[in-house]
Amino acid sequence: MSDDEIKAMVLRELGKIAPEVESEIDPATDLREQIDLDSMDMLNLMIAIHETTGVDIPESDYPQLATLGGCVSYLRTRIK
Amino acid sequence: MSADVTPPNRTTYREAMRQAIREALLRDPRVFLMGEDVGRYGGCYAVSKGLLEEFGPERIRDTPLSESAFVGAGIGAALGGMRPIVEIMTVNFSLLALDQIVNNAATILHMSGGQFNIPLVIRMTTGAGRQLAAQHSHSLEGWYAHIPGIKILTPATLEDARGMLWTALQDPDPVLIFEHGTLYNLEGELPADASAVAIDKAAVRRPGDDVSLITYGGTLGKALQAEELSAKGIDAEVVDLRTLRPLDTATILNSVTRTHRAVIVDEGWRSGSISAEISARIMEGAFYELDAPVERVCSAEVPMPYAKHMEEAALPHVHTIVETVSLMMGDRG
Amino acid sequence: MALETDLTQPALERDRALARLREMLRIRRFEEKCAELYSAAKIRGFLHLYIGEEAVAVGALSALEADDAIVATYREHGHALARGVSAASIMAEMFGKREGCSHGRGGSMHLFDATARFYGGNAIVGGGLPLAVGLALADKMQGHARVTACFFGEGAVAEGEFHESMNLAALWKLPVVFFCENNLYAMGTALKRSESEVDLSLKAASYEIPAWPVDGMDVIACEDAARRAVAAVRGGAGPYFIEFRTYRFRAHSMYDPQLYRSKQEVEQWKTRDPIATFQARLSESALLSEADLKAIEDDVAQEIAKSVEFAEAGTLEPVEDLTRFVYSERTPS
Amino acid sequence: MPALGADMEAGTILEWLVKPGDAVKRGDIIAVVDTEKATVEVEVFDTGVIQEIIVPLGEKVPIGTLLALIRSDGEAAVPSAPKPTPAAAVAKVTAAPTAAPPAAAKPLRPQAPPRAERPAQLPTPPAAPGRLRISPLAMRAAVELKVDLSSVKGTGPHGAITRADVARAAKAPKAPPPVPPTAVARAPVPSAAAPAAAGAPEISAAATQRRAAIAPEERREAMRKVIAAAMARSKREIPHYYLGTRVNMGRAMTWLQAYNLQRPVTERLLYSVLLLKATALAARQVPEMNGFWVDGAFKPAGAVHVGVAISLRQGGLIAPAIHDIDKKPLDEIMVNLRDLVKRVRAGVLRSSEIADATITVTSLGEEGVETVFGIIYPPQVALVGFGKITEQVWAADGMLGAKPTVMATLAADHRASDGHRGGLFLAAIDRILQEPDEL
Repeated sequence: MSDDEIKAMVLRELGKIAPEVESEIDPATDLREQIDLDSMDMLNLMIAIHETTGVDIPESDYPQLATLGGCVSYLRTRIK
Repeated sequence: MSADVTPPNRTTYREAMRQAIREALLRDPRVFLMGEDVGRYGGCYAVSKGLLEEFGPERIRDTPLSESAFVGAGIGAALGGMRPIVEIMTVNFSLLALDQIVNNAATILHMSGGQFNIPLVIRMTTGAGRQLAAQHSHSLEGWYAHIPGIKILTPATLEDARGMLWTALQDPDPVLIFEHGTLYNLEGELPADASAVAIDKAAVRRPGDDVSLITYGGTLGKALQAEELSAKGIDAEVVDLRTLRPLDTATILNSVTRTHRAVIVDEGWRSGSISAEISARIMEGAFYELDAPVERVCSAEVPMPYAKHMEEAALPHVHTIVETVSLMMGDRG
Repeated sequence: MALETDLTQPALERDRALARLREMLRIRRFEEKCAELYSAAKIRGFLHLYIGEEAVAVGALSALEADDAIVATYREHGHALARGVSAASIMAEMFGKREGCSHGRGGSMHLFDATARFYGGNAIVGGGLPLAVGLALADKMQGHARVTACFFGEGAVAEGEFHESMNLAALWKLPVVFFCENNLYAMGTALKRSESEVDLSLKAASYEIPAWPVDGMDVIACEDAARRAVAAVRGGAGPYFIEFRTYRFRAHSMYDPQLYRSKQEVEQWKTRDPIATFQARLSESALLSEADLKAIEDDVAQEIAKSVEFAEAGTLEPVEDLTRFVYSERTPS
Repeated sequence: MPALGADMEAGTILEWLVKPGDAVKRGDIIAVVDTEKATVEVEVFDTGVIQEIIVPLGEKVPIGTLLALIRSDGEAAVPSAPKPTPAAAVAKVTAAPTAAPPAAAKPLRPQAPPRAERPAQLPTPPAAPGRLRISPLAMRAAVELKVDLSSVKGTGPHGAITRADVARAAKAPKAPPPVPPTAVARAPVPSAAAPAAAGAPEISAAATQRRAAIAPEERREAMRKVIAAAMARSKREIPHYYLGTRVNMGRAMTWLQAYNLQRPVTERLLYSVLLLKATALAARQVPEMNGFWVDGAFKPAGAVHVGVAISLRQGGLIAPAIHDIDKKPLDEIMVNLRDLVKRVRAGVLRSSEIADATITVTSLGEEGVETVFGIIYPPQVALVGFGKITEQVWAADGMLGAKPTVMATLAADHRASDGHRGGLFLAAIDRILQEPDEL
């Protein structure tokens, strides 16, 4: 999957979790602050990514996926 | 009129009413005052003192004790192009002129299909509180407010005593002004240039959120004195009706819609009184806003006794108002 | 007090005589038509017919000027017709039509006409007297040389308003003339069974008011007496009082069984029918020919028929207007 | 039959004074009639010859009935009786038999007075927005029949809810399970009628679609009102007392990490699940924290349904309940919680979930707040608050160390419990969290 495809996938999942958010997502800022996600939302995001890409993300890696950019770079190497 | 506001001067309700009559006599030659002892005696409540000397017997006319005749003559003179002010000494004697007021004054415009209107003002003293016993202590303005074709005013403040008469005299239809006997000595400030006021709206004398105290005339003072209420944390809104016909239903409903509670204070006897009418209109217009049934504080249904303590017991009082409101608000600790 | 009749009167001049006959016949035929229409349920409510008393209305009204004022009673068709209120507008009023002289709001007992200064019938016995006093008071205070004529039946002398009004009019020397139509019965009560003193002129005299009885079945006597009184009153002599002794040939109102008087008495008075006697007198003095009479009768019959057509064609007031005329829609002149 | 008086409707002939063949003229009296009030003579208004007497003696007939016929002078007798012409008491017969009788106007049947429409309704000021227009009687019925008023459509004046509306709602078959009216204040989101499937129900398309139909601001505004009403009522009626204690979360967090390590992301737990379970177990130990204050008395709840305060991103807060947390394993609680949050944020909730929480937990830890003193949701009697987990210096067994801790607070209804029992309750939560594997 190309970077853009990964980004699109993450944004689609984020859209399901926080449908109310319309504004552009800045890839560099922490998602929690940007669109007011709580731990339940983050967990759901992780689960959604796992279910769509098969990648299992250990709890210790959660901080690397705190931003959109982080997600893309984390998944780039793990998606088969 | 000087640019700055003319300084208010100390005056009384009686003096304000006399000024109103005097101003009307000066401004309109068609105006004249007619009634028992309004001239030489200076008026049973001294409202017209000095007017005979200033305006002469043609325009300040003492009448024989013939209420039906001189009230009827007032109606006829109004039909004939004059602007009479007829003074009936008290509401108690107005019963003798009830036929003229109800069957002529209130009805001729209608019976004539709109041809003849009757620009007449009738003033009379009303109410109890001075140990005059049953025949001299009636409060029957509520009766008169039952009759379509006339308007009923109950001035309770100095501004209204000073300002209602001129507006009433401009009205093409008969206007009855009831002055509560205990108000004549009411003192207060009144700007020297005080003048005509509107006569078709009620006035919120004290805004509040918890209960609407609706009253008029002689009992307005008592409603405003209910300080214990604020002491108990009850914020009472006091509505001065000023006119019993037409009744300013909009202001009443607006107040009750905000406070959701209403206590009506009326010196009349409770059965078939103006307070009964107001309660019915609140039920019809603000039923779903009510948090408690409407309460009424009225005179005991008894001819007014002579003895002071008995008369006190019969009349609505500040403490009866406070008890009624407190009960209605439930225990507020 | 001798009955004033005009037997010694020199030959009447013809026009005046025919005019009076015509007026009386107009009233008589109009009232007969009303009886018929009442039976046919076209006219409802109460209907008090004037048949038998025509001479009083025609005589007295002839003595008044155009801008004098008239206050009458519920037996008022004759006075209204003689005063110039159109037969059509009166008939339409009794049909409850909007084109009626009181817009359909008054009916037979409350005919009003501002242009004719006809201040109505009044269904309250004695209710009109104070009004007349007031109208006269207004004229006096505004310096109008106008007279107010106040008609009432002998029944009114038992009301307080009669005594109060007579006293007030005399006390203030007001330009009002009291025309009392004594037809011997107040509804079902004969005068002698209701008054201690049956000589009504004496009652008036007790208020220092010039008063005398007149034969109410003689139109010329009625007119002359009225002219004398009206002239004096217009001259500022204060109120006058005339007692017209007359009789009504029909019931007090449509269909009372007249148990209070005998048929003989009615027949006896019919021999003095004011129209028949006057007609005979004119014929004797060759003032009235058969042709004159026929012309008058045809002319009157046509006016009456047209008035019924006008009433039948009249329109009903829309119900939406129900609340009109309770208070004025225009400010008074 | 002539109208012989204002209040007369009918009359009876007492006497005929004429007979067929008699000549009469206008004004003659031809009969005597009884009108219940009086006996009155009847006059005739035409001139001619009496041809026929129609109404016999003693018969009572209404006004306008034809009584007799007169033939005008010089006219031939008319064999057949003409059509009754009620106009005049006695009809005039014209010469030509074929000619219609004189155009007699229909007698004025006493018309029913034209119905003046009701005087204009008193201007009813519009109900304050959000205020429910319901009669006191209907409100009482709603309480008795446990009807959820938010779904009842009023048929009374100005759309007010009447008792009949409530009764109908109570009987309606698939009506959502009854919700005590007080819940009205807490059901901000239009409750879904989704079938209460046991497992995590998929969000039905209809529910989502219905949610979208209601404009978001309208929904938010309605929610804000309901929350305001509930909070105001709580503050006005419930005498709150507050307690707080700092809980060592060291053991619990370590246990959680180990637990999550062994599970795929879909089965991992959030620490709030531990807090919910601990609260539920503590509530079983101090029952006066778990129930309702109704009609002036405390009613202990049979089960422990913990209301979980879930905030919405665009503002607003709902505290739906997860049922029987005290009896459920942690993973089931987690599944319930995930599903609940998803449905809250999709605006789709079963009304039962909203209404019957027996105690509520609010944890604002995520928002970086250390301590939260909440407002109890009436008619519950307790609210437990957890702040964020912070590293704190902790002394235990004489040793100093850094430990993750959380401020646990209790807001309780002093009518139902006292500070002493509140203290025991918080201590129980603390003690339970020290044995995470017991959860």
